[in-house]
Amino acid sequence: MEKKAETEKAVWQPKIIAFVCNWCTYAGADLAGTSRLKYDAHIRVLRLPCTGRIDPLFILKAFERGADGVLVSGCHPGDCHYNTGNYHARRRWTLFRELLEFVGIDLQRLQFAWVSAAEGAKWAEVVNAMVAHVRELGPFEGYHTMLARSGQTLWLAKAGANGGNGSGHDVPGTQPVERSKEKQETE
Amino acid sequence: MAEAVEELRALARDLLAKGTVQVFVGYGKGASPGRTAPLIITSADRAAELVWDKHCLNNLAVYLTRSEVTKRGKVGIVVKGCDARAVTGLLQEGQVARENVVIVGMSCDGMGEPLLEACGRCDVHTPAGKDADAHHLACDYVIGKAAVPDAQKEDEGAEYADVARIEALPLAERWAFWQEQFGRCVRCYACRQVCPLCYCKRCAVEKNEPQWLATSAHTAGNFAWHVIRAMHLAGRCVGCGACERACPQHIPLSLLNKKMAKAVLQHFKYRAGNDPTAAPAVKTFELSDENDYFR
Amino acid sequence: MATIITAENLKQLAREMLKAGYRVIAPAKQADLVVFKAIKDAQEMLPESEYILPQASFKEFVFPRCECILRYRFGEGGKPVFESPNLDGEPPQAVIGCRPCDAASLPILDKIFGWDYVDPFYFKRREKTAVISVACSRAGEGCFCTSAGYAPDSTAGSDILLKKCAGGKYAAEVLSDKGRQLAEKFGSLFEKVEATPPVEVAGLNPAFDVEKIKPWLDKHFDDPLWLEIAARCMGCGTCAYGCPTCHCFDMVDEGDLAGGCRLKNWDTCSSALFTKHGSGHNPRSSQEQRYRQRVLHKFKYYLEKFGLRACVGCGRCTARCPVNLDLRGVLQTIAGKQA
Amino acid sequence: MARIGVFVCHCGENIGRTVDCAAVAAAAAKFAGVAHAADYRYMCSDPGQNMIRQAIKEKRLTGVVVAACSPRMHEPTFRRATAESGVNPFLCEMANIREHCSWVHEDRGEATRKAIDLVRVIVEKVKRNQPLLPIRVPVTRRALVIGGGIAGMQAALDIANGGHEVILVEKEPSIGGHMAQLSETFPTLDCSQCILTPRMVEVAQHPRIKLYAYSEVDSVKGFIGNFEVSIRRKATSVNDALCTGCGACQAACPMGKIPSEFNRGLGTRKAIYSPFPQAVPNKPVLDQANCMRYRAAAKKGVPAAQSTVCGKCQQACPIQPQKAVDFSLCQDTFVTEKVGAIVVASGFDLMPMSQFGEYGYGKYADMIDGLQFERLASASGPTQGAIKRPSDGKEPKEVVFIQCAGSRDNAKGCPYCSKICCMYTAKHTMLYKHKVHDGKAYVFYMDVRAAGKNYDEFWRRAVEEDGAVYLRGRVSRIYKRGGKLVVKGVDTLSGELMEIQADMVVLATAAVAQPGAEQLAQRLNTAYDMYKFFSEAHPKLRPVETNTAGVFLAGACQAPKDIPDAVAQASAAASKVQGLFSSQELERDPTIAHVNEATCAACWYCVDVCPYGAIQKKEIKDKQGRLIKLVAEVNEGVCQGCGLCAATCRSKSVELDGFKDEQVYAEIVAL
Repeated sequence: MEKKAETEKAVWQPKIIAFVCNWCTYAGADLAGTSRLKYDAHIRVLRLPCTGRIDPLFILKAFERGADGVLVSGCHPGDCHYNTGNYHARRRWTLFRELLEFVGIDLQRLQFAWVSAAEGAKWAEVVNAMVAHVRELGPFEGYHTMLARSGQTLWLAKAGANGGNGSGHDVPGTQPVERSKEKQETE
Repeated sequence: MAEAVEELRALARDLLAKGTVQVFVGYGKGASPGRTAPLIITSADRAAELVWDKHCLNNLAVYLTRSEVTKRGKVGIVVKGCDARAVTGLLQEGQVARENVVIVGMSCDGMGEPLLEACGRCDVHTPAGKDADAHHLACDYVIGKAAVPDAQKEDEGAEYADVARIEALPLAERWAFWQEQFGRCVRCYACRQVCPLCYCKRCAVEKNEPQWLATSAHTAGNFAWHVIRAMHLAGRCVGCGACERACPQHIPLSLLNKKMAKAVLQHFKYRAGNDPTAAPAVKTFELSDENDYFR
Repeated sequence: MATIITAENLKQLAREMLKAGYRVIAPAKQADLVVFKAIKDAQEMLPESEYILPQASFKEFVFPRCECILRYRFGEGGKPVFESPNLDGEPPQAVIGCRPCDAASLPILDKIFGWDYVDPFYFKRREKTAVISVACSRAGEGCFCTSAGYAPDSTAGSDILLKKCAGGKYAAEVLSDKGRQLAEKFGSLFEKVEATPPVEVAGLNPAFDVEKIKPWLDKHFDDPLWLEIAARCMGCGTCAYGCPTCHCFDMVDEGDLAGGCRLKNWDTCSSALFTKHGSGHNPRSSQEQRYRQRVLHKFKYYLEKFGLRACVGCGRCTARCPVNLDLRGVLQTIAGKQA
Repeated sequence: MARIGVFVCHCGENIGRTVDCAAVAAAAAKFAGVAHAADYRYMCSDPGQNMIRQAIKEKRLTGVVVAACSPRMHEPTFRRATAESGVNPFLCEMANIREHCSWVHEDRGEATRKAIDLVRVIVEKVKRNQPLLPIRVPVTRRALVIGGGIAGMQAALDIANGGHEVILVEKEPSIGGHMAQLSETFPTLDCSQCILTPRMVEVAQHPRIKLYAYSEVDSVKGFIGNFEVSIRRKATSVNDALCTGCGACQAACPMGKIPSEFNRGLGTRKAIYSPFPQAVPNKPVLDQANCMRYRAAAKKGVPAAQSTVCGKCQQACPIQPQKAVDFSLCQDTFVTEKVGAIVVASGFDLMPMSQFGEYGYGKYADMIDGLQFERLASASGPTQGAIKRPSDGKEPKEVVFIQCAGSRDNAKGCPYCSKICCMYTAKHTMLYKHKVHDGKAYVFYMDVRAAGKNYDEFWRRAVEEDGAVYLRGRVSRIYKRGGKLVVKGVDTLSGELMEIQADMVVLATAAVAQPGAEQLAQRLNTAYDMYKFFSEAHPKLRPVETNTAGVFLAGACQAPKDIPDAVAQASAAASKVQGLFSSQELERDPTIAHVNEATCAACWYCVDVCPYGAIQKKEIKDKQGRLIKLVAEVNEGVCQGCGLCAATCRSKSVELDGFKDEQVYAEIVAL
């Protein structure tokens, strides 16, 4: 409960989810730790074996979870633990980026980096730069509005809060508060 | 067209009568003037029901992966030059065995009244016949010769002008545009069902452990659905436009697919459905692929 | 005595209803389509002469394509706390300008939603909905209401039925209490005349004898005709989602570790997934079986259970179908067969 | 219902200073499915591990989450502790709250919140973890070595001496490879054949080595521990079982003008021949293309056995009553061998001289490559070791050696260094000077790369003791004038234009991949680089393995190498093979992919993207044996668990154990 009180008091902080490969970037992030390099805390790392394992579905789901930014990172080209995983992944991302930009997403919110196991400092830099970019852009209002409109309450983020949020209209029944207001106005 | 239709009927009659094929897929009369409907026949005496006119819009290649058709035996199928690209895609992905299908290419002066926009840019009015090289799909029969000359190869700018119009919008307007479009989707999945390349036995949206893509027809679910569908068709969509024509909500789905086709062409120099021997762009890579966006 | 309303006053009615807090649902333009829309301005409402049938029926206003029927969250100790959406706050709504076929779908839907369990979500909306339909003065290419047992001026489901008269006027037939209340509340817009003026109602010859359908269906569950007509069916939901009477739905939960919603989503029997069992077995494994189900449900099972057919003859399924699978034609073929 | 135990480690002060570990444990205790949560100063210590063991037993835990350091550090520790308490080790995972949290953040509140998030993510994952059992693959403890050069022989001997059977396949009639062609070897100038031939004999006589000379690998099926190799034995027209290698047939053969491959065209051989006197096996092979009888028979369209043309070799054969020369042995035959591991030692080749337009496309007889020089200098060579130039047999008095002919040259498509040329060129100058005392040796070089034990000393000896003239620069042109080859170049150190009237020119042509290396790599389903050299699994850490499990590399097939490097790598590969053969079964990490056969659409995208060729097509048949459909199938022995297939699959029909969609989904949703 102390956590909740703190969250509510705090100003907005970006929520950034990172998908990283086990062999390079995860180890690079470990090295950043071992080297006691400091970086922004608003990043949550999910470990996968290879960038090749990262499906665009993961990224969309991260945004659906209210992420303000998503970072994807793995081995440098030529260094993939599985030889070619990152090359295939790179093709995937080249297209995915184009598509997301086409539907109106700022690509500052979806960033890519090659960070090797030796690049602890680069990892810290990449995270700080990403967080800074997203701070500049602010909360991902567009996506959040879409989620609210779709009745996609981020229950976890609001754990303990009563009921839903937003003023959605795609899914009737998800917004008790808004509806009752509407009722008062009409009567 | 009158001569062509007679030739087509005679051919279909012959193929069915001789048992070369057990089922023939072509176009038949529609429920209303100005429409045709796919016609699937199994006996030679119904060959007379085949039609060939300005309204043969459907891409029949979709039936090549349907058990309702294939379970009846070897298939004869009518394709336009553009539809042949979808057949090419199916061959490339192992969905159709060339020896199990007799392909009847119909020369075509363009479909629709008024003429479909894509037909104005057509460069395959007459499908390739048996003399085609290994890098083109060779129809077993080609009926007629198109009266309309093939369009000159245009620059990518003209080809993707509609995509460029959206690209030119500021980010926020693009977002708003697609929010409105996706918001209308009712998830009837007509886009997927009519797509020749959407042959999966189980669609990603149908996997419920976990349910990555919401099945609910709200904007967020629709957004994810259409984005992932475009990704799954990237480098595979042959641009037949069947999805957009099928959409009861008139969502400009072709725009998404064309955007991906443009990206694939720009980045990977690949066009889907051109060459049955080519490796699809999304399952290969080059060491020299674009790398600039990686920090 | 008869009641008349002018086209101008019909628009005024929409305006005044909007002002009074109604949700007004009327045919309106959406890009190149005519659709039923909750209009914000009476100007959006299309004059009756500009459409025959909107792209889909107005059923989504009584049976939304996606609706939350339960909210839950996990409280202290992981105990779920449930909350049911309250529809009392929904505004009253009026459908203005729909056709009698669409209106006729409401009594059909009432049956399924009020059968063994009275669906509060449907009926709350239904009760709040008034229907002011306009009889057809011309028939569309795909129309077959007269074959389905209805007519261009059927009264079923309408609270007020308007029929076109000369001079941009409509004769208003008030059919229910709800209609009467409306006619009173907005009485100034209606005009009383001595006798009903001559009205224009479309003539439409029946395409087949609907009474012959069920007897054939009763005996031909397994018939080669099904594959012949339905091998081309694509298995999408365009027919069902445009249909005024299709009512199948799916239930899904969307949420996270802390809570979520249970949603009621449209579904369609055309989809392979519709009947697929958890085991992987699918009793309707091929498309002709699914199409057969659609026809049987509408013209046999529903009739047996509720005494009504689940089809009003609007013809939307055929018009919207990507492969132009023609229900009217199929029924014609069946009616022409010896049962 | 899951009963997860969460154990939060303070790591002394390392975590505890920045993260409120007690608060993390308290928060975790409230997560759904968490049955136990505790924090402790050092989870990895014995008391810490005991806490876990005890809690598993007492609280009947179904999963363990240790919030501590990086899983790369202590995951094995905690998985072992979990397994010791009877819970499958794969039901234990770590949340990294040290390297990824306490060490990189300063604000205690932020760090604690992040730690709670990270624990929640892993708890949600572990709830969906499934017990995994190590995959056991039976191992056929026999090895195949491809290539009978020094690397292949070394690998074969090491494996065989380790107690395992070896199949050695050599495409030439004799083993020995390029080393057999060498005169002397650097940096000791000891005689190549003297050190090589005992090895060759050892191979031939080894009870556990089965040698297939004049044979090639035709196809390879299977996977690590279980390969099935089909070997093409090229027709020799000689019955090996009878032949004693007496050489009578060779002497009798009237076809005397066939250029000898072994002598790189500087000498001749017969149509029936052994490439060199010490050949192993010492059995001749008959070259059908150059045999009068075969040619005549082919013209008439009859089998050679029925022809009466020539036949001198057969007549000369002293074996009675059945001759060892047998014209009915005219068809290639195939043998199949089952092996558990494969060592590729297929070697290298030299860039052909025809590639050098600026040097006359190799048309000048007195311009030779390094291996030809070796043959000239060799006592067993065509000149019995006398340095005589090929055109007129005169002793060359001025010889120009050109290094980096093709190597480090992008224009020749060969930007890499061939590694051996600096040293062998130095050796050549010395051999030359030792034999032609009044001769002059010039060397054009770009750099001298002599990084090896005694290497730098060696080339300096060439300069200082034997007076080789080293000119730093490139040769722009070579043309013929009179009896001389005019070599034009520049000495970049003095800036002088050089023109040397040479009697002979020796090009140190680039070492390139063997012709056919690409096809061999494809047969083995292993990767090769843009120069067709075989790719190692990791350039530093797995230099003798390939990305195909069970296939190892030795020698110059991987990159140009000198003899000590090739031998070292061969022994390394052999020790890898012996490691693999150390038990009957191979135990593999079970985090591999699986295909859902019910939903697979058979588009084969997974098959094509798999870096290991681990996915194959599988036929699904009904009870009557009729084919219903094809689906993709993952080979457990080959899959390395990258998950590329899972992400590529559009219908989400491929799942990767340990990182299943359900697990990843739960992790994301936990945020």
